[in-house]
Amino acid sequence: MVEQAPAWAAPLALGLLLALCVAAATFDAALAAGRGLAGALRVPWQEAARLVVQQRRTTVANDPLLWRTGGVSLLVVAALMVAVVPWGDWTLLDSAVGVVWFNAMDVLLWAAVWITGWGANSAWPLVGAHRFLAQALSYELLLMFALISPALGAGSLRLADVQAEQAGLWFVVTMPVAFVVFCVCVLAFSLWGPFAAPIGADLGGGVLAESSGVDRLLVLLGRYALLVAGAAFAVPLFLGGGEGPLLPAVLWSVVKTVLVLGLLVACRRRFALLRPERFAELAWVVGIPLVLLQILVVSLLVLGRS
Amino acid sequence: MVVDALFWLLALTAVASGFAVFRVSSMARATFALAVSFVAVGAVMLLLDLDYLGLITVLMMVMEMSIMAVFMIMYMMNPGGLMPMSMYHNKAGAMTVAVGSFVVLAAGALLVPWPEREGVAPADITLQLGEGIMGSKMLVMLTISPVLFATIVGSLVLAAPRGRYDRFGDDLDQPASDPVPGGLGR
Amino acid sequence: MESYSGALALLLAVVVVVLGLYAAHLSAGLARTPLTSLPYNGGVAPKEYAVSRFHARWYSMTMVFLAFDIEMLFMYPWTLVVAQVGAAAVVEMFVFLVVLVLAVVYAWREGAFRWA
Amino acid sequence: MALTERLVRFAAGRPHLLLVECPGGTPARLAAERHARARGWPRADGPADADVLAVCGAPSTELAAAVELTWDAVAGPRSRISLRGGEDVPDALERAVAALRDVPAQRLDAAGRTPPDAGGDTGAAEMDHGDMNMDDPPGDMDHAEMGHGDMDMDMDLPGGLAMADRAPDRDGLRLDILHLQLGPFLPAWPAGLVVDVTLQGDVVQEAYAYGWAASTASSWWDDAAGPPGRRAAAHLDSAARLLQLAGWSAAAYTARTLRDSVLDDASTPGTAAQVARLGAKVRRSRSLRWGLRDLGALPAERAVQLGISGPAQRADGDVHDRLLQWLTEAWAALNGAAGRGGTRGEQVGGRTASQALIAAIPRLVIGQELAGARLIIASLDPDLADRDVADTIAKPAVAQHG
Repeated sequence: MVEQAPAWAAPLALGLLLALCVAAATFDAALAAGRGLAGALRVPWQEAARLVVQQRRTTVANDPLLWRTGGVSLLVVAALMVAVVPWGDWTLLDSAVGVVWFNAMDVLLWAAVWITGWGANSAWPLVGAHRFLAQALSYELLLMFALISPALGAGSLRLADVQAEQAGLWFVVTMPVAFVVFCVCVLAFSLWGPFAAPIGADLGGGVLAESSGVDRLLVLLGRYALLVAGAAFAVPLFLGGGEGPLLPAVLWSVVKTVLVLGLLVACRRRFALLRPERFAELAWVVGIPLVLLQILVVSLLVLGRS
Repeated sequence: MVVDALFWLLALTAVASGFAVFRVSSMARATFALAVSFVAVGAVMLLLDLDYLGLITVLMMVMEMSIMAVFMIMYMMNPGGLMPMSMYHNKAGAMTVAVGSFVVLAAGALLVPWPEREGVAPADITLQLGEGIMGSKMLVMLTISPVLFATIVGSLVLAAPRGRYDRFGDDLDQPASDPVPGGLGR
Repeated sequence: MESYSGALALLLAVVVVVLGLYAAHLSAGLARTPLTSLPYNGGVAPKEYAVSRFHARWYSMTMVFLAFDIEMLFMYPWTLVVAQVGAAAVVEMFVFLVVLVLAVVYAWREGAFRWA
Repeated sequence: MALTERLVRFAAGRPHLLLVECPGGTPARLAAERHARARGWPRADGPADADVLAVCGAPSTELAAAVELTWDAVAGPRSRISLRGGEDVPDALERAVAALRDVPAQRLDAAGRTPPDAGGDTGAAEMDHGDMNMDDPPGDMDHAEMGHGDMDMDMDLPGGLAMADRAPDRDGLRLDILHLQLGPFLPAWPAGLVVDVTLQGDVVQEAYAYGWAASTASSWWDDAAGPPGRRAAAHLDSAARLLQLAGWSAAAYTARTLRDSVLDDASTPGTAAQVARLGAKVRRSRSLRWGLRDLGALPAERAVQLGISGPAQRADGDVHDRLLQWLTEAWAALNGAAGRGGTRGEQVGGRTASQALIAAIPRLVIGQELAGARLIIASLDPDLADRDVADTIAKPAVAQHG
């Protein structure tokens, strides 16, 4: 059964989060331009070194309080999301409403990304910030319904129960739509791949257009951390948590997280940008009825079982 | 001990950032100061073991404040607070009402003898909430859905810049014409 | 409350990492003071501050969202009792949802999800 | 400070390159992109992300000022190179890296930089603006109606910028407008083009498009003396830039690689097949089609009216159609089809093809969302490196939406 880990395990969890960030960045570099894994190993470290050394930038009449708070928040939010994830039999926060916790943390990103774009007092980041809110208005309900499906299947909002319920049959089998929608929403709140519109090249870098140095590093690191957090959360929700043969449960959790993470990272090379003014209609008119059907199917399964 | 310290920290944050709403010039700062205040209140609820209500408070309020920021930035002049400005309307009256109600509420909290708890708290408050919604309060919940429907329709009727007749023409049988194309074709 | 100690420790650890990165920048960075620049606009100085009244064209979407979103307050507790209450709970929630989806369809016809 | 030294050396192995192209700088840009790709250097979207600023081609006086402003926005360590032709590029890139690694010089550079408008009176913003206090005079105007034209604040604020003014909106409100100049230097932007836009929110209300600088050279793409594959390469280049803006960096990368191999030797048999494969891949991508469909629609007869010829007219459709048209025509050119006119079209009624494209920009971007406007401009991709183009382009009148 899942137990609450002692507080000293927190640095370990954070270390795992950061290590997976580096792995994701390395994988992304390896996919870019086919330079192979060997050439890619250095890339994340070179980027980090470059941004630590680089001079920071400010703009005239900016709002440093909001700007810097927003930039730091992405990483903080990702870490707080990871807090409720059960790694095999251990979790830092065994909350009875872990699913809602994840949802509340992801909503903090609305504010975080918006104030990052607003704080620079520059036109392109400001437009990027508003694009993110438009994107968030489109994906948030989808994410909520995707989170509710496994909770409904397990009859519990506690991740440990959701994970335990899947012994034998993973929820990804009975809730494929919810799983796909969840992954899409993770991409969306991580500003990754097809959902990178708020920081897109068409806006000259958007929210990030005026940031350099450590400030930029924290936002970029935060994006990877959010991808990792999303991937880690998908494992207890849909992929049976630590269940698996031979290896200890905690390792299975990590392995599954890495696989989902690789899938998410690879999306960046595969798809063009889904611009928010297009995504809105798709999400509301096609996406929401689709996930609601998924929830209906799950509730019928639950009724049939009880 | 730690819980006490956290409570006071969060309580002071809630009050101070609530007050900051009226002290800052920037609409963005004012909006998110209010959001911080609500997050602190939500965290206090977590301290009281009201996990679901605390998290829902954080979730809803941050969402709502982000949307409010959009509207504040859209309609208020000088939203960046580049020029110093005062957020007060009718300062003397507002102060009287605010301080007065604070004193009354605080006095109530401190002076009224608190009742003893009868019975025990339920094991899972969220479950109890669900039972309430699906049981005795079912009628309330079912009333809310037409209210929300009316809210959506009403707000669009009042506020949508272009309605369906603007988009499809008088007969509603032409393809829609919108300045910026959307995701589901014309 | 006891249960939040791990999450608080994690929060503390993240703050340490963030402060550590800034400290690394202060000690190993090229310059301690940031560069002050005009907002970059493609090679010309901007004429105005960007932080002005920003007319978001999708504001009607926010209203649909806010109304729809209230329903989530009920849906999380609902998941816990479906098995126990049975078919009535499912029917009730889906009546609720279908009404909202009808409102969304109306909003779609009105063009609420476009940059009008 | 040995740590700084080591970090800088390590990071200098992969500097971010910001290319700014002046009209006539096409060969320099192509060479820079090619060498940067071979070294695995990423491209910067803007100066905040850049380490090396590479100025391709010879800037005119106006463009030189824009280069300076861009250079001022690059945080240190930074280095700047000027590329005139293709030959000097490898040496210049080596010099750029050497400059980045020179920590003492970079420190000196960083310490000596002054904020913009340092002499400006930044304290004056604290003056008493009693009339912004919202409760007096009571009730005779609401907030949205409160003007600030009488406050003469233009000089009071830090940075010497003004507060935004207001203008009527397309749905009857009066909200702030923001004047933004797109160009001359943006990622994947036609060299020397400038589009002045008036934004309300993120929607373009008004637009003027014009060329900023005349090149003394003729268009490199249309140079008849060039190698045979040049027409195909020009279309692949345009397609790569549009794909980059559309957020599909992998396809943009392929298009650039193919462009360079076409320029090396257009007669290599495999190349045409690879271009066909890229075309098929782009055509199949649903996410791309879904994102670009209906954007910037330009039916053929409308294009003819506007004097547009070339791929933009033959595509007879939206941004997505124009992208596919480039890829189709690139493939055709590699298979020996002799295209009509230049890469952008022919001269019609005294206007060159690129002039007609520039003149069409305001009509197509007004009413569009800002990023959509960027895509539309990229899908027209006028070439200003033509001595006939830049001199003669005046500010066209504002096109009305509708």
